[in-house]
Amino acid sequence: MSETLPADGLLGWSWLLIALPLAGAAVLLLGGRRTDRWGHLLGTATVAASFVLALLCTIQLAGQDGAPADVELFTFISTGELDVRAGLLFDPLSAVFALLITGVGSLIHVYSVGYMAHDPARRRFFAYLNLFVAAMLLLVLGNSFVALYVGWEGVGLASYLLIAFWYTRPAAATAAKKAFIMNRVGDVGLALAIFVMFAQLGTTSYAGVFGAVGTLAGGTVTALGLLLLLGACGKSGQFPLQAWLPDAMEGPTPVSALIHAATMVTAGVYLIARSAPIYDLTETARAVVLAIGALTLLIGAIAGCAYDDIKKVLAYSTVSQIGYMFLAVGLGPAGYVAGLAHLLAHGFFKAGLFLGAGSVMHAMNDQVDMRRFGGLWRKLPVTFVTFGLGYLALIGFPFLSGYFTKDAIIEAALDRDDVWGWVLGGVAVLGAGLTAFYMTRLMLMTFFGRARWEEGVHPHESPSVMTAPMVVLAIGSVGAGALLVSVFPLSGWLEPVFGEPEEAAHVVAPAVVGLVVTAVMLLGVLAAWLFVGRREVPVTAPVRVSPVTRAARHALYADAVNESLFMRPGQWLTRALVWVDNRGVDGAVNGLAATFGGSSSRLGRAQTGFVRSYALGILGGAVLVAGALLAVTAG
Amino acid sequence: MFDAPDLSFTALAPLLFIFGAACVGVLVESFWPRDSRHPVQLAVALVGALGALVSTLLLAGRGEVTADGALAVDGAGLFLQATIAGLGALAILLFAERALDPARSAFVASVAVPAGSPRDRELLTSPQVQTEVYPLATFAIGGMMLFVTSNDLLVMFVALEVLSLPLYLISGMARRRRLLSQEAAVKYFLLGAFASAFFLYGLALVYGATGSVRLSDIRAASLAEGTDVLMLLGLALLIVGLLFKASVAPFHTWTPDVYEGAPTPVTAFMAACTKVAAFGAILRVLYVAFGAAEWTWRPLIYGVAIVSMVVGSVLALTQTDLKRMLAYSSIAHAGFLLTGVLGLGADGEGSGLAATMFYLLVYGLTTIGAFAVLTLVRDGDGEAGHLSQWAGLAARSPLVAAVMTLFLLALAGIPLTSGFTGKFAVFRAAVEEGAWPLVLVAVLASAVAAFFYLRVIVLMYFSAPAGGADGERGPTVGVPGLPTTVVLAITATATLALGIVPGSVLDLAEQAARFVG
Amino acid sequence: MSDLPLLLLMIVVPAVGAAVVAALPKGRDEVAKQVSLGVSLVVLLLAVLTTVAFDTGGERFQRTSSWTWIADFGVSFALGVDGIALVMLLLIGVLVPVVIGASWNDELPERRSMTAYFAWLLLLEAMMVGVFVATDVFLFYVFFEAMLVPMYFIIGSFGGPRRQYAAVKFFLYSLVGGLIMLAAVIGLYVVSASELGAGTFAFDALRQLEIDPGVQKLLFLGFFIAFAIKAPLVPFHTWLPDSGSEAPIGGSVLLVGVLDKVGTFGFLRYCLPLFPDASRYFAPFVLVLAVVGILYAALLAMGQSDMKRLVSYTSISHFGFIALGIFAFTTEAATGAVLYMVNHGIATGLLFLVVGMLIARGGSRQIGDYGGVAAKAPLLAGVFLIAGLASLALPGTNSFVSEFLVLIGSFPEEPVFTILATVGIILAALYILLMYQRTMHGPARGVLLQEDPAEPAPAGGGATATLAPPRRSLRITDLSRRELAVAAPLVALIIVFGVYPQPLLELIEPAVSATMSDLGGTD
Amino acid sequence: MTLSYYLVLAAILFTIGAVGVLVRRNAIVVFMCVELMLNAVNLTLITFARSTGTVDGQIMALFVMVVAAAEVVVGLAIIMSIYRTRRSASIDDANLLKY
Repeated sequence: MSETLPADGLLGWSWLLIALPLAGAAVLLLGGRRTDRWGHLLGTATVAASFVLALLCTIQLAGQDGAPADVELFTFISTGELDVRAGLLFDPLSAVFALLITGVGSLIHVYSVGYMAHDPARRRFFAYLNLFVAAMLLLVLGNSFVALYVGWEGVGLASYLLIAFWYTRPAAATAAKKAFIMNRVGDVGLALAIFVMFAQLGTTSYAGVFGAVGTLAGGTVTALGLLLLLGACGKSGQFPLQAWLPDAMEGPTPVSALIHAATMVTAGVYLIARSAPIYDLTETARAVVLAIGALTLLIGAIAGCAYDDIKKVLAYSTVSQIGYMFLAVGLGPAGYVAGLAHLLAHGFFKAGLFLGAGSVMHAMNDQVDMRRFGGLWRKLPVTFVTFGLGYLALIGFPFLSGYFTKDAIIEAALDRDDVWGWVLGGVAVLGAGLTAFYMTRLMLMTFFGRARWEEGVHPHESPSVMTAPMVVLAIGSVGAGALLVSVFPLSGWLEPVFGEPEEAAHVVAPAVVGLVVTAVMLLGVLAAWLFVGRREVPVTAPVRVSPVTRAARHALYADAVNESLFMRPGQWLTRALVWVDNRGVDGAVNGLAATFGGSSSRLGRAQTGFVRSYALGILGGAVLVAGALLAVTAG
Repeated sequence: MFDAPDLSFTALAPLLFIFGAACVGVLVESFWPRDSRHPVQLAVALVGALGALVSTLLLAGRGEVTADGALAVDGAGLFLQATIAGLGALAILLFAERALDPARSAFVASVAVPAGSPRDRELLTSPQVQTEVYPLATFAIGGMMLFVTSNDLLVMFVALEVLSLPLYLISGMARRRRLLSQEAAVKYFLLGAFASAFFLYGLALVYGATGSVRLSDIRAASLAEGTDVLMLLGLALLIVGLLFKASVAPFHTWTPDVYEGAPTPVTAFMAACTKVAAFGAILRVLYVAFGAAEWTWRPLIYGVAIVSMVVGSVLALTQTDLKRMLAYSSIAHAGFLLTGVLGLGADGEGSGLAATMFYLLVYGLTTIGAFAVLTLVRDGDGEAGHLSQWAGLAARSPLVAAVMTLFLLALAGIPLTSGFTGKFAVFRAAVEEGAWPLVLVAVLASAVAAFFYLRVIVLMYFSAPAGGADGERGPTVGVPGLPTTVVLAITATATLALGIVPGSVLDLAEQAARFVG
Repeated sequence: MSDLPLLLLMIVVPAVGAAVVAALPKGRDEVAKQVSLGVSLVVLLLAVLTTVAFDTGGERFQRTSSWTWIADFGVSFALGVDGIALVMLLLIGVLVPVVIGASWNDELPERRSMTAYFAWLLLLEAMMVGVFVATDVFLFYVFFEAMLVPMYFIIGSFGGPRRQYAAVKFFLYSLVGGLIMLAAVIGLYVVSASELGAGTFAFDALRQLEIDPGVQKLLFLGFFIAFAIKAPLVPFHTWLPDSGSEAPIGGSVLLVGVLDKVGTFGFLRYCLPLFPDASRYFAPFVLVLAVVGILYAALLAMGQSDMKRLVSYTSISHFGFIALGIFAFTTEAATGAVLYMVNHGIATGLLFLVVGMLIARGGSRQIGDYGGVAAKAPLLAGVFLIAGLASLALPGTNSFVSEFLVLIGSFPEEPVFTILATVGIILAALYILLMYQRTMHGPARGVLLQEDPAEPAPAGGGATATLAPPRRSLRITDLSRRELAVAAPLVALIIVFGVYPQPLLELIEPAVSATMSDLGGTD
Repeated sequence: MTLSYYLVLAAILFTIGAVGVLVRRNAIVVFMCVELMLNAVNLTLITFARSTGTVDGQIMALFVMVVAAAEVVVGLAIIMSIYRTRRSASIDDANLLKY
């Protein structure tokens, strides 16, 4: 990567990117009810402002053709060998993310103004949302792994707060806790990675680490890669830490759109892309990334096929799509750009889909069961159209964004030109088919067929404040792919970060890949039509189904495994330890005390009160004393 | 013809003072009109004790052997004499308390009257009060002061009897609970006589082994021809007699019974002064006479100390009567004192002597204070000694509770009280002589001991008042008259002062810590 | 100002204040409160002045002063402050006024006077200051033991239903440790006497000693056990849950916030510099205790149904981190450990306060009696959450910095132990969020469903204390202005030191690296 | 004949006295046993005095007798007082104070 310049001009102010939303959050939280009336507007404004700023910064960056800018802020922790500076690194990679976060973020803020209009706690909602944006920006803009870690847990907190936004619902509270805990598991990996960096290289800044990582032993680098991967899995809901993401849908839908689809969950991909210099050096770690990506891709897709909860289907689709991205970045230099491109595209269409789902729920009194939808296209035209475009983009309909980005990944996989390449490519293609299946199923159950609404439900289109962002995102979903791959190639933009993209000799011609993928996709659509579209959708899910379906409905038993492997033993262990502590450790002490008491009363018996026994005692004592003295002199 | 022994009357002044007062007391007892006798007796006794105290202080720094070698008036002796005299004076003040008991004294008017007889019941309400205790107590003090300065086993024996016999008598003179008091007297007397017989036999054997009972000669003899079985047996029996007086386990059995039965002021007197005297004698015998044979008895004392600490503190745990509890605690403290005794080291140059003397002083003061508080808490028939009756005392009379707490913390050895300074001194002395395992046992024992001191505080402060339910059964806290007030003031002040600024007194003990002869 | 005996004043002022308050006639509670608050604020001011005048580049011990106390024992009344002690002074200075404010109208058990409570608090403050500024081992010991008495009365007289048991347990545990330490102190003195001719307790002189390793081990154990009980490390910990849960909230805060720090402070100030070889010899053993403590106590915390017990167990877990940081023997880790002492005092202090405020409303310590409080008392819930996040060391809160320093500093020396300890941060998230979810989230439960009493008393109103049995207001109100004022400073500190801890680090580091060099440290 | 016989005899007497204290109940008898022990000591003293050819031991014996006399006075007084209360001289009856 090219050497960093001192930040000047606007880049010097890039810390405002974080400061603005943070300030917004602070005002809203501390201001209390006073800010109820205009709070949401402030929240939206701050994010919009940082979007503009991000845009300007990016332009300046483009002006200095992508030479990264380092923004020194202050000394965070400096003691002994350790010296952590709080600083920002504004380079093409972080610029892309900053734009995505602030851009999609602003749109979703706008949407939420409408969506949360009737919620008494709307102010709190926007405060948390701003907090999230700030933390997320810190995550992507920080210039050291510590800064990243701070943002990393910061978004965790925001996600916790937002999932539990309707905390009176036990389900929401539990989901939030689950999300935080499983993220913490990942965080441990990230933390340990940082410790290793300090222990081995004495620094935690990107520049320092990436500069010296070459000097490390292979094993150490692999360890680093795996530890970072653990962190990434936690945050991005990848196997084996994927179970929290679908539950996270308990949060308000805009949250699902912003945090659990567009931005936060892609942080894992950012981490791996950012740590490219490390992964470039460790084949093993990359292989694990690939495996996890492929596996998660399938798990998500399969589970997505079985759920009836519209948001859960989208959630599993997210899991699956991020699997694609992991697969991409796991491929190394060939895949980084493809992965990030997919990430951006996914940011658009998945956010759009969630907003659409939100609009549907809005219309159906927060009903999420697709078996209770149907025939909505007539009632919700705008939602239908925007959602439909997002749908097409996701399943990779030719020349929409998903088509370009997903194919790029599959090509990159095949370009490995070894058996693994074929396997991964195969998995990716299969995944595309499944994606087409479950998304079509979703479309059919929601918008087509007979209306299966509960009585008293009168669907109505959402207000424009909600539909407008959906439209924007729909446009994005349509164009993003083409834009990023051909018109304004991301590869060129990211060149300062990942270096010159070497033109790999294609094993299979892109055109062929495109055709195959499209074919499989159509197959999936057809299957969905055969299974769902043709028949009447029962209002309640059929009970007697094939074991495969049952497994899929239980997300391949991920929760069951977690429970029986960790939760139950943990609870049992805790109960056991409590017993040990009270009976054992404390009991030992009390036992000792009791022993003293007992021996006291027993010894006390010797104090019979009879003069003669006392005299005997004295005589005995005298004999002992004499004996002792003689013994000492004798021995 | 025979030539009179050289007598340095200045060096004897303290003894002359106290014994003189005792004799005067006897005369007063026999000739002074009964109705105004009490104040006079009190005055005589106090003058004797305080005079002795003052004269010892004036003599401070002297070190000479006088009375033809029978007495060693040296620094240690004088310090201990002063301690005994001072504590004795305080105890006598306790004897003189007349405000607390409706019958105007803690002592029965006429001992001869059998307990529970009609006459006895009359006596409870009669104005006449006991006055024989004063000369008796004075004699006891004299005996103790002689005990710690005697440089001759025979004189020591006589002193032992002079201090014991009056104690036997006055332990039986309680006005309340006379049966217990008499029982205490009988037990104390029989066992005391028994023990002193051992001491005497030891004396005889030592005499046989060395041809003399003069401590210096014994030392010389043991240096000359080493230690033979006869001498060791003699030493053993001497030690038995002394440890009995010091109520060191396993010779402690009399202590709880006598302390509980005897009138509380007497208990205070015994607990404080007798300990001082006994340990003074122990130190003198062990180091002046048998210092050369230190290696023979050191392990023994080591073991006895441990036994005493453990037995004392463990047995005290389950006591329900405060006097009895303090009795056991005194046994434990005897153990702590022995660690100081061991701190003298083979050459007797260690800091143990000063430490032990300081400990004796602070322990005596605190103990007298504690027993003085005991006399304040009363119910229908005399003092309310049962723990349960002390529950919630702090709510009823915060001051008394606070003072008692101070004494208890001192006995437990909490810093900023005299008890801690004393413990630190003796433990330091012991460690300096390499007896750290003993000190380890000691600290653990004092941790155990802390529990029962603490329990009293818990009761006084954290518990609901005794008989709060049925109301009238709760004990009353009497308003002390002048004497007890003075005692409490002095002891409490001393306990605090010697905890916070002990420097000067420690210096004094340090300078005084010399044996001659 | 530079020649004012600030340290002495910080001991004398609260002591005198305690005397004054104690002397007040019964029932003059208002006066007592104001006097106490004033005194504690003066102490805070003094602490700040000391900090301002402290020269981070200068001598290790500053503002030193010494008066001969007991000549025969070579004891002197020597005071002095280094960076480590200084930050603890600041902590005391902050926490005591907060505690006084929080206890403003506590509900005391029957027949207990507010004046006595505040007098004990001030006396305790004097003792705590003394412990940290003493530079004479004997003096330190005296304060170390004397400190027990006020806390003993605070727990025993003003605590919960099982206060007697808790108080005695607290006292005996600490006393046993203290007495064993006494033996070691004497041993140290004797060693110094044999080496320097004249025995001394002066810390600076003792640091120079070259003690024979065998002796070192014995003395180390003597000190270590005392501190391990105080700190408390597993398995010497079982007194803390009882004391922490039975003590009145103010007592719990000071107990866990400051008193127990004396243990870890002792490790760093006395065990390491005085007995370097022994410290190295026993380090693995201590590290095992520390890590076991982190995990064991965290799991136990999850199993608690009593909020105050839960918080006590979390503290035990945190003390494991501190011990790990100290015995990893690196400047980073040890600096982190000291910072941890301060941060833990602030974070857990706040947590205890909030829990106490909740209990004052609901009248129950059982988690199961609460639920959905956030809906009724959002501010309370907010503060609760901040305190909780701070104690699970979320980045942005002060605890993160210290925990991060401890772990990253220990890792190079002790990778295995550090990895195990790092797992503890998952458990930390679990126990905090479990408690938070069960009490604050979900539908209204437990006491929130019981109807309010006829006349709504102010939360924990002292007025209701006289009635027997004391009846409490079951109305869950949000934080009062007073409670907000009490919590606000701590919240502010949590955030400020979470974002910009450097000033504290600069205070701490010189003393720590001095300690490490005494140790012949690894850097 | 050698002095050791006297010493042994004295020792035996002392032991008899000590055992007597342990086995007899009557306070007076117990007390007499103590006196016996003292007299055994006297015998020892005189024997040693004889052996060393000095009069010290004999003088000591006189001291002991005087002390013993004083002891008798005090002892009888105490025993008498408790006897008058309890109408029994058995020391096993005096057993209120224990444990």
